[in-house]
Amino acid sequence: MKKQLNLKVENLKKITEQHILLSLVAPNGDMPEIKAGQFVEVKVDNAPTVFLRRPISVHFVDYAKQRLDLLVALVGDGTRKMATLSVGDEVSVLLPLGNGFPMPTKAGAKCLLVGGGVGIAPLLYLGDRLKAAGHQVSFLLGARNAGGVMLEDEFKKFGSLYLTTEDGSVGEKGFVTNHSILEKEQFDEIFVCGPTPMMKAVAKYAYAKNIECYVSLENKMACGLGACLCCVTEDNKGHNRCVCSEGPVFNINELPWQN
Amino acid sequence: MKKQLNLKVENLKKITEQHILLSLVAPNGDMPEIKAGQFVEVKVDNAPTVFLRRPISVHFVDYAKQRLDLLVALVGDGTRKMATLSVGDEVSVLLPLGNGFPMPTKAGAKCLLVGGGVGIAPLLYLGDRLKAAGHQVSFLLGARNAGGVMLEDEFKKFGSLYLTTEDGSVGEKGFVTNHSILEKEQFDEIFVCGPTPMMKAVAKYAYAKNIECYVSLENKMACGLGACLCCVTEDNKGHNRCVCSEGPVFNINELPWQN
Amino acid sequence: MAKLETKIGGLTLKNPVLTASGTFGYGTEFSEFIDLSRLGGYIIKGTTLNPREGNPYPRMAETPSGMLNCVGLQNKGVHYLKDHIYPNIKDIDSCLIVNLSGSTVEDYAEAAEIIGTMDKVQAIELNISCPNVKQGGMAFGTTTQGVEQVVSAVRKAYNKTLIVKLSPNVTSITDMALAAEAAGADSVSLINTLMGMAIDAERRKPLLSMVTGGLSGPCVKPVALRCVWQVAKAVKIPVVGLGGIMNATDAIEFFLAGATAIEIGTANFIDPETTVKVVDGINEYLDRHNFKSITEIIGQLEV
Amino acid sequence: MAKLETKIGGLTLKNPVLTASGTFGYGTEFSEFIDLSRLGGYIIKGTTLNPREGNPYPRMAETPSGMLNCVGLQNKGVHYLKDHIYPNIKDIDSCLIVNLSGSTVEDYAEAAEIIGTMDKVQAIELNISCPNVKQGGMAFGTTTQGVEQVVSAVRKAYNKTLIVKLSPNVTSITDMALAAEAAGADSVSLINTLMGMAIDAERRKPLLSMVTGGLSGPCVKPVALRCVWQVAKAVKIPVVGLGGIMNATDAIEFFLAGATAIEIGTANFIDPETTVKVVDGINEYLDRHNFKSITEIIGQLEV
Ligand SMILES: Cc1cc2nc3c(=O)[nH]c(=O)nc-3n(C[C@H](O)[C@H](O)[C@H](O)COP(=O)(O)OP(=O)(O)OC[C@H]3O[C@@H](n4cnc5c(N)ncnc54)[C@H](O)[C@@H]3O)c2cc1C
Ligand SMILES: Cc1cc2nc3c(=O)[nH]c(=O)nc-3n(C[C@H](O)[C@H](O)[C@H](O)COP(=O)(O)OP(=O)(O)OC[C@H]3O[C@@H](n4cnc5c(N)ncnc54)[C@H](O)[C@@H]3O)c2cc1C
Ligand SMILES: Cc1cc2nc3c(=O)[nH]c(=O)nc-3n(C[C@H](O)[C@H](O)[C@H](O)COP(=O)(O)O)c2cc1C
Ligand SMILES: Cc1cc2nc3c(=O)[nH]c(=O)nc-3n(C[C@H](O)[C@H](O)[C@H](O)COP(=O)(O)O)c2cc1C
Ligand code: FES
Ligand code: FES
Repeated sequence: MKKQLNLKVENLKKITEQHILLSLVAPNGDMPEIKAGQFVEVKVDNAPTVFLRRPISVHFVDYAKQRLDLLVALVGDGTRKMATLSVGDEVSVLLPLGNGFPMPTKAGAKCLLVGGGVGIAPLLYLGDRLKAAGHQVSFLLGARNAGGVMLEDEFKKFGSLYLTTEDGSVGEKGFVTNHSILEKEQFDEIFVCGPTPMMKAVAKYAYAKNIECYVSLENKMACGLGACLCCVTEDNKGHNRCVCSEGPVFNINELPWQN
Repeated sequence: MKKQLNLKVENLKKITEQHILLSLVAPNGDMPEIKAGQFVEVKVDNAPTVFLRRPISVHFVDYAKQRLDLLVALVGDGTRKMATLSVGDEVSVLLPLGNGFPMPTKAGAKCLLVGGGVGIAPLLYLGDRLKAAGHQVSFLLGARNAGGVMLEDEFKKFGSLYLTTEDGSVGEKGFVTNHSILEKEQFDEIFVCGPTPMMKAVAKYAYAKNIECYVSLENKMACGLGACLCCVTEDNKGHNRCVCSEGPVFNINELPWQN
Repeated sequence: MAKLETKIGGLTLKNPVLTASGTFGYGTEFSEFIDLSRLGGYIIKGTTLNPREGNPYPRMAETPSGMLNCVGLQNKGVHYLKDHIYPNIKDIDSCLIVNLSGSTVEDYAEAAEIIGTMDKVQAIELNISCPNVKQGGMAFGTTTQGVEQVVSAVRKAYNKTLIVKLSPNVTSITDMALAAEAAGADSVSLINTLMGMAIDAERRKPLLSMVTGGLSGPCVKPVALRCVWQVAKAVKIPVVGLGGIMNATDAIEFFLAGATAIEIGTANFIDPETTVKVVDGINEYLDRHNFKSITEIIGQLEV
Repeated sequence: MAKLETKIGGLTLKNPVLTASGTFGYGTEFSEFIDLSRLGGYIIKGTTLNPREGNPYPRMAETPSGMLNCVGLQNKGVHYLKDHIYPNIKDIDSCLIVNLSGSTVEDYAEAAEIIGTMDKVQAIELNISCPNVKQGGMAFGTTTQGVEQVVSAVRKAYNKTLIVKLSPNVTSITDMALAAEAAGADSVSLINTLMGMAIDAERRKPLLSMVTGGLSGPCVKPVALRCVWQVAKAVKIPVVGLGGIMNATDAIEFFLAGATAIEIGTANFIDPETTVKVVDGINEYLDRHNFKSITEIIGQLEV
């Protein structure tokens, strides 16, 4: 059930120079059921240059505490304004939006969760859900350099963690697709979120190895509800599909990425 | 010399439910010389519905402390946003704008300063300046009711204080023009700021008694600099005069208020 | 409780708050946020005779107090609407209005006829003003002859309420409204989006795939109000006003300028509950000012 | 330091940043805030042959990300300008341009001739697009015949640089630009204000004395950019772009869309130093992107 809720800022933590972890709680205990891979639309107040809501992935949910965590990269006026919120401030949020990552049908599936940049955001909650469902979780996260590597301890709670940095300062050097784990291990399913070139590269690997692979796409959104058709992506049949309501998670077999 | 300065909020005090006293300081000690009756244009940040600056009279200046005080009635989004400023915040201000009240040429002139509502704002600094110049100052301030009477102790520093309230709860009952002091005393000059009907009523008294009288007009302003011609008022010759640059203070003999 | 009922041609709306086409999907997208039966009516997504894929990505750019879109009438065509969507929405207890676009007069008329076969569709809003596709009807909407031609053709093919949606991208929107009225329209709605453009200065590229797109949101409200004011003075048929309405106060402004009903578009993206909040706010305004009915304020601007 | 010099007809501007008429007075109002000689040029207040009192109060209303005005060309006439204002501003080391309005072709031509006698005035910006007075030239600016008529007449009376300022309140601004070009204009500037309106819902009254007024500020930027883009592709003469420019990034967008120079209007009210900040910001952008001259980015939008 989609809702518009006024959540309260419980905590705002600077993770890197460019990233914040925003913890919001539902004061009335009405946090809806959320699937990993779903997102929320955040209203940004007091920002004259920000008109539309901002789509942000669900990073983590703690139902006991009625808490929703968002991992936000500070890229423009909207996200930078979010970083000025204070504990106790109210934030209007539409949630949950979009379709989450599908859970593997095979029991105890070996799952690889690949993230790049702030694309790691939805993978923590996905790791939690997969682990809780009895699957095996490996995270493969890529960053530019050591400064971009975030929240390692959090991810380790739910699975093994493999890292790459472009400058080799942490983990293996190169892009995620260069990581040796891709050769060493055979995965049943891959879940990816990050920059499009990275997702396409991972998809290429998955196509080649014939591994079930889901990617979470980004796009400019106005409504987040499937109503305005602003956020489309072209599928492999040449049809325009809504990223917000038909995605943001797509099976790579639906996308025109094969070649 | 007009300037654009980033002043710092030193203090923000709630005076009534609807009024704040905002104290701003020039951190670099560059507060320009300001005349009583001049005004400033305040930029309101973080308010999506507020585009233009807001004109506010100079309520008081303390050069030693480099402090500018503004008395602001909270009437709309802009002024209400000002009321959310915190100590230390920066506020962009254009100042000083417009022409102040002229000082009486006669030595030791008996001056009556009449204010209604937030129109009392410029009169405190005017009282200070007049007293410093050796004139005799009487304030006649009107409010709806006791709740609208403000800053009595401040005004008393510079002269005698007479009050009226419409409900008679403080001072004499009625409008300022009903106050007995107008019959009892003979003033050399009258200075007025407040709602237009009040200013016209006082002007009528001054016309009748042939007393020199100056009023400070309000108007919607865009530039505050005499550049856009948005803020005009018609004078007694049928010409449109800029309230911001030719006023806000006008001699009543320039205005078409005689009948 | 003041009376909110209002009339557009033969149509009685339970209240004057409609949804603007293209911003409210088929209504169902909003059913988790609001009770759709509280709407005066809902105007669904722009429909064309044949399916259209619309324009490439990116289709949206944010602008000061507004947004640009170049969606370009993506829809599955009127037959799909009839067979697959209409059955799911026809029983919503509100007034269902289909927004119709086309490239040729014949397409418009043929689609209108098919819409006429859907019982619960109570009106057509004829979009002759889409700035986002070469043949989106904008060509029709910018000359009086074009307006007359397409409105007459649809009028012949469709006998329920016909609302003609006008573009503000013209020298005289009043002339277009008069032409629509003369050609048999029961009402005109205005404004569609203003044609605009946005650029990414750093990458030196347009922000929209089509370079230009349609501007909507609060930034266009002053233009929309002016258009409604001008047109309402000139025509005898009721005017439906829209453009940048975010709250009940905005809506009241349109009624005062002469609108008989209003539509809410872009605001749905900021707050999906805007429509019902506006209904409540109009009620509150009428009560506070002692008006017995919404009709008492229509066109009542004191000038 | 990139080269900021740019040309409009026979005129060389030291940089492409001008002030928009009606928003910068006679320049002197801003002399305490900025060094006027740093401007590429300053276009002064709209001037008419005979004095005008303009419209009654109120003349201004704030709108979402913008404002409406109905000043209505208040000015003391071209003779007063020549005798009393020109002497005080003629020696400012920048390019002085007079914005000229009128009600009849004859008035325009006569005033243009007088302006021609002021040596230091280097160009006329011909305002045929003021929406705020019945005879403010808007009638001329909305038909190609009207444009040709008034531009030809002024062209005959004035032999220095002639810039024609166009209204966005038309179906095709490109047609108007082509007409101005054909009639001998050296350049076109666009856009003038969009016609809009604002209402006080509580008092049920218009916020402007003339009911309607001209919309300016960031809200109109998308429309202005679109107009510049369309016109720059259609004409051979240089285009001066304006409408909602608040900072250097906005200015760059206009250059990319095809503007040879830009004007800053409403932004002067928010920050009287905007013009010089924009000059600095353009410089910074060109340097950062390794352009040697402003001319390298004009019209260089990659589509
Ligand atoms: C389904 C979805 C989930 C997302 N999840 C997250 C998340 O968990 N954490 C996070 O930090 N960000 C996430 N994003 C991206 C986030 O929405 C944008 O970074 C944000 O909207 C930018 O707002 P802004 O005002 O700060 O920047 P703006 O000023 O709007 O833009 C700054 C820059 O970012 C680009 N940009 C803006 N919006 C988007 C977008 N939607 N997609 C791609 N580029 C954009 C602009 O082109 C510009 O270059 C997600 C986006 C989507 C669609
Ligand atoms: C020269 C001058 C000096 C002023 N000095 C003071 C002062 O010392 N203290 C103070 O509190 N206020 C002063 N004002 C009035 C002040 O500028 C307005 O109250 C303020 O701009 C309102 O802004 P807002 O965003 O809160 O309200 P808005 O939302 O802009 O308006 C709220 C209400 O106030 C009315 N209003 C807005 N601006 C003006 C205006 N300029 N004149 C008259 N009515 C207006 C509107 O019509 C509306 O009814 C002065 C105005 C001028 C022109
Ligand atoms: C994303 C989007 C899609 C739109 N699609 C249509 C459409 O299909 N048909 C139509 O007549 N108008 C369409 N419009 C225009 C709106 O119905 C409305 O006229 C315009 O947005 C102004 O109203 P607003 O400011 O309230 O949004 C669309 C607007 C937006 C923002
Ligand atoms: C208060 C005001 C007065 C104006 N007066 C004139 C004028 O006399 N002549 C003219 O050609 N344009 C006039 N304009 C229009 C501006 O020059 C400019 O075209 C318009 O405001 C758009 O630019 P902006 O958004 O940067 O302000 C005026 C604009 C404003 C806001
Ligand atoms: S953002 Fe509106 S349909 Fe996806
Ligand atoms: S406000 Fe611009 S001239 Fe007075």
